[in-house]
Amino acid sequence: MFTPKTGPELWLYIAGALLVSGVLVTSLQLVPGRLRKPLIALVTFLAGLFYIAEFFLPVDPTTRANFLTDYRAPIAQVNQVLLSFAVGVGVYSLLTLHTKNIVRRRQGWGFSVLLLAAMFGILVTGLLKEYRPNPINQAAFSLFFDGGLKSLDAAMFSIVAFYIVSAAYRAFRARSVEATILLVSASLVMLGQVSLGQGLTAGLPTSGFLSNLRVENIREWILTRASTPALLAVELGLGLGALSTSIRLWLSLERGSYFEKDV
Amino acid sequence: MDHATPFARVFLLGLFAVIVGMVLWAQSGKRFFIRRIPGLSAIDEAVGRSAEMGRPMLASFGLGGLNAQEGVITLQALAIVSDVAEAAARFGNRVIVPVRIPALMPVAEEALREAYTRGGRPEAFQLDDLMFLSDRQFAYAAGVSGLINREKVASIFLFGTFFAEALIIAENGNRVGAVQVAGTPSTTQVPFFIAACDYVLIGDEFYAATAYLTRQPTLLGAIVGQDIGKAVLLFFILLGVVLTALNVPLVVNLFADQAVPWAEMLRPVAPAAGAGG
Amino acid sequence: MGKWMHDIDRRWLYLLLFLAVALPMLFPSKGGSAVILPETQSFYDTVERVAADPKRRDKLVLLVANFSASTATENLNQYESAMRHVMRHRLKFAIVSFADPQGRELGQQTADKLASQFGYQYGRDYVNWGFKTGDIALNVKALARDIPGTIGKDIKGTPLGQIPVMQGVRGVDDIGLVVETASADTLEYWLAYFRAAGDEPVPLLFSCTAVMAVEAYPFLRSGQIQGMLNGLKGAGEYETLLQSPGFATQVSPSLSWAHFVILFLIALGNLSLFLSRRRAGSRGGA
Amino acid sequence: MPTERIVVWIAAFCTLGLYSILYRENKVFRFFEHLYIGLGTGYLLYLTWNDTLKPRWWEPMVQEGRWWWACAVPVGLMFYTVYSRKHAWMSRLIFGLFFGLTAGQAFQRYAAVQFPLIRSVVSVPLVNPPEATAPGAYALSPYSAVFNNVLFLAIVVAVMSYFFFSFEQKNKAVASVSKFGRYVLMFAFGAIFGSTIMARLSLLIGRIHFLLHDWLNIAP
Repeated sequence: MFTPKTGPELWLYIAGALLVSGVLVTSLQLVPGRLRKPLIALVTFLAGLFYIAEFFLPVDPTTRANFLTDYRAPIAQVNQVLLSFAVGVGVYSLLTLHTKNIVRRRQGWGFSVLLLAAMFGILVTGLLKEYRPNPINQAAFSLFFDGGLKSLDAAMFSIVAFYIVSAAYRAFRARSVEATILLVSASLVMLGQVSLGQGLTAGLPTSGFLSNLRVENIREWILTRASTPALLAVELGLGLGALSTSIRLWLSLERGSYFEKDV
Repeated sequence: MDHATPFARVFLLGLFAVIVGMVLWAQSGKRFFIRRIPGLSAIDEAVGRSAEMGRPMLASFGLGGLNAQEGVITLQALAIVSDVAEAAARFGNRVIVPVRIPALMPVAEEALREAYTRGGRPEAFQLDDLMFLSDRQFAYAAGVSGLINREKVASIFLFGTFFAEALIIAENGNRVGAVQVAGTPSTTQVPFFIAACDYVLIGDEFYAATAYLTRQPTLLGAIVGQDIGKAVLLFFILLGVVLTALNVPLVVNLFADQAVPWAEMLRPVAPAAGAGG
Repeated sequence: MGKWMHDIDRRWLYLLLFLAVALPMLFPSKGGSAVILPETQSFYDTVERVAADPKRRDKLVLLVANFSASTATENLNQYESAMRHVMRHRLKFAIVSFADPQGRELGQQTADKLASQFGYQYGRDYVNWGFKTGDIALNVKALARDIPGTIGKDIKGTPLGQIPVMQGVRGVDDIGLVVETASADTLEYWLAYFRAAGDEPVPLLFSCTAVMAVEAYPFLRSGQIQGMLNGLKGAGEYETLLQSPGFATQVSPSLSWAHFVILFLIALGNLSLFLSRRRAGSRGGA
Repeated sequence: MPTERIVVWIAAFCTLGLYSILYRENKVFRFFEHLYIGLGTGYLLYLTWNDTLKPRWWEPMVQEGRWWWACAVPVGLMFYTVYSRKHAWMSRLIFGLFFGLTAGQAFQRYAAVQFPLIRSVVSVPLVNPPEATAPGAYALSPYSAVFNNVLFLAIVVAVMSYFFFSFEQKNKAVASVSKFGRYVLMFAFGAIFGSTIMARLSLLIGRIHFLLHDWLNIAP
């Protein structure tokens, strides 16, 4: 049965699959209230068990795989397709908010019109470019994408450079021991990473004890000897935290608002 | 590591047993202690200030999605944001929650509804304040910056996975004079939060946050389990360093990516082979 | 004076930074000679070593373009130099992106730009696997075992099996080198699910934005990655090693001056703190 | 005017429009902010269809005849049950699936990411460190190599002890180790800050180069 089909037979099968799965999903509503939470927990457990079993179960030494390994790719695909269906939830939220703005003539509703126009503009020209590829459609999409989206991305990202300056100006003052430490290490790293800074100590020998005082070597020392072990230790703690949260999620032991609500 | 080595099986199952064991112990009534985490006591203060000024608050549970790397962080962040929302509901405050990942909208909606109910004001929850902004990192940052400036928010809570946009959001918050509390496992962004926010949670303080805020036995138990895990790691590290000094690579071999036969565990490596490989 | 510096409107700082970047561009000068950092050197050496290794040189090089136009200043210059280096040694390579769809186009543009110069032909010498959506971890994990199955079709819609350069390429053991150019922490996936999944560890090079570099130093030290290009500076050093100066070399003065402006401002801020403390002190306060 | 030129002009206006927030929040910024969010969402829809649903779902189903992919539609629609109070619980079912898939990978992730980190710490040599004999610019005297390695371990231990939560750090020795840990963390954060500055400046350089070279054509 699970073989690819063609022609009218395919459409029949598709319709059948839609119908059967639709009925199955709808009939979930018949599950009585007290069984719903256990059902959700079971689904979570089984989904997690796949990866856990795949990782822990012994493997055939020649293929380095066990009987679950081949299902990695299909599961990745299912995961991806299902997540794509969720995109509509976000778009729906955006659409309702801005349609409301426009309908109720809320302050700044013109911007909502612009937002929706831009959204449909890039979507339509993008699809036209794919399905009716011609220079005009290509160019139209390029105006939205290369002119608009790409440059907006680059501009907003580069704006961080300005903010980093005002943050540094404010934060790097030797007010406390901690602030002083922050200030000193940041300044040394900065000096060591540009040629003008490296020029300051270019006169020092490149080997021997004095070479340690060359700014690029100080920077290297800070990054590899002082900051690396600190970040490594943070990472070791974070790893345990993530593992512990995952275990709680997997076994539905997690508590907190979403997980405690009655369904 | 593609599949577990024999040692990895033992080690990971050990960690699993310790964490689950502590959670179960806590659930059966054992009361565990957890030390004060300074940034977290600031949450109530920040919420209170918002209420005093009569201006809204903004809370983000980060830019992480539901994948293996960020999923658990995002859900943990959502739990913290729910606690913020609960406090906000108690004070009768408005809290704006901009979202980046569409798939998380339903989860966030349910979590916030529940938080307002626990805060005693289910009717105060405004669906319009939970908004999908953009899945694009910097469009999200632009939108949040706009919100911060236009709504003149009085306090900002940033928890979860953050990337370069962290500083854009935090500097705009700083400019409008908002009290800001941040916590993230994204170590690269911590320095910027330190520079622009009033309180910052570092490293796995983030994971301890919900336990500290809610005093839930389950979460407290898990924190104790993690601490035991850290102690075990420290033991292996110290043991390993001493053995390495004696040129016995036992611990390096135990933690190897490919299974090392038991008979070869103690065989010294050739000098200059280096670690990892 | 101290008070003025303390309350300085941040917009003046922004203007100063703008000038520090723009002026050196308008009035170009020769940048100071760059010191080559060891991680850049070993990046270069690793490509050389792979090219000289008879066991590896016929395998495919993966040039992973996990970045978008927004970090092109750093990443695209690194990527272009890496591709140039690979082409110089006539290694076969594949372009692929997991993090951003723009990656496949930027990768293709780079290849189009360099191909004629080195006589590279699409399909025969290189291939563009395109952009693969979805959970990167799952994709990379699947890739280690089954490349044609994970990728499916190339950017032009041809199944991988029908592309000459892909003949015999099944999984991780057919990859000679991975160069990950990234703007986010996507390195971890290669470390976790790819590098050591085969018979021998695959050499892994990381060219990244200067932010990601800090997090990658532990991996460099532990030998999990063999070399690294650190941001625009790393790109400039690599251009020097390859003896083909480009954009990174050209804008090096702007980078230097902007750094100096920031250092100057930090010094100014501390001076204002010092002055205000002294004033407070002379009034008898603490 | 050719398309490329128009694109450059649009891009320049977009850049300057967003930069205007540096002066203060204003109508121009608001215009580009809304444009940006709209474009971002439209592009997301385009990508979702073009890069995921079409090649990974629609084509396998319709062109390759894998009819069972049709089952994804009702399952995917379960996300939308959140809009109905009565059916909202069904969205939890599909989230349960995702939470499970996410959580299940944690063990492999731990082994794959953390084990090498542990190895890199335990293989730090306190005796005869290779750095002492390594050729080249970074060779160290045996004393400084040993010093560096002892410091490396001390930092790892101190920072790890800073992150113990389940006991009060009252003991003086423990308290000072953990204080040292916090100082070292600040040092590391300073290093990240300094290093990141270069990355952000690079992007600004790229943008300003675009404005001066591609748009105004006054810089080489």
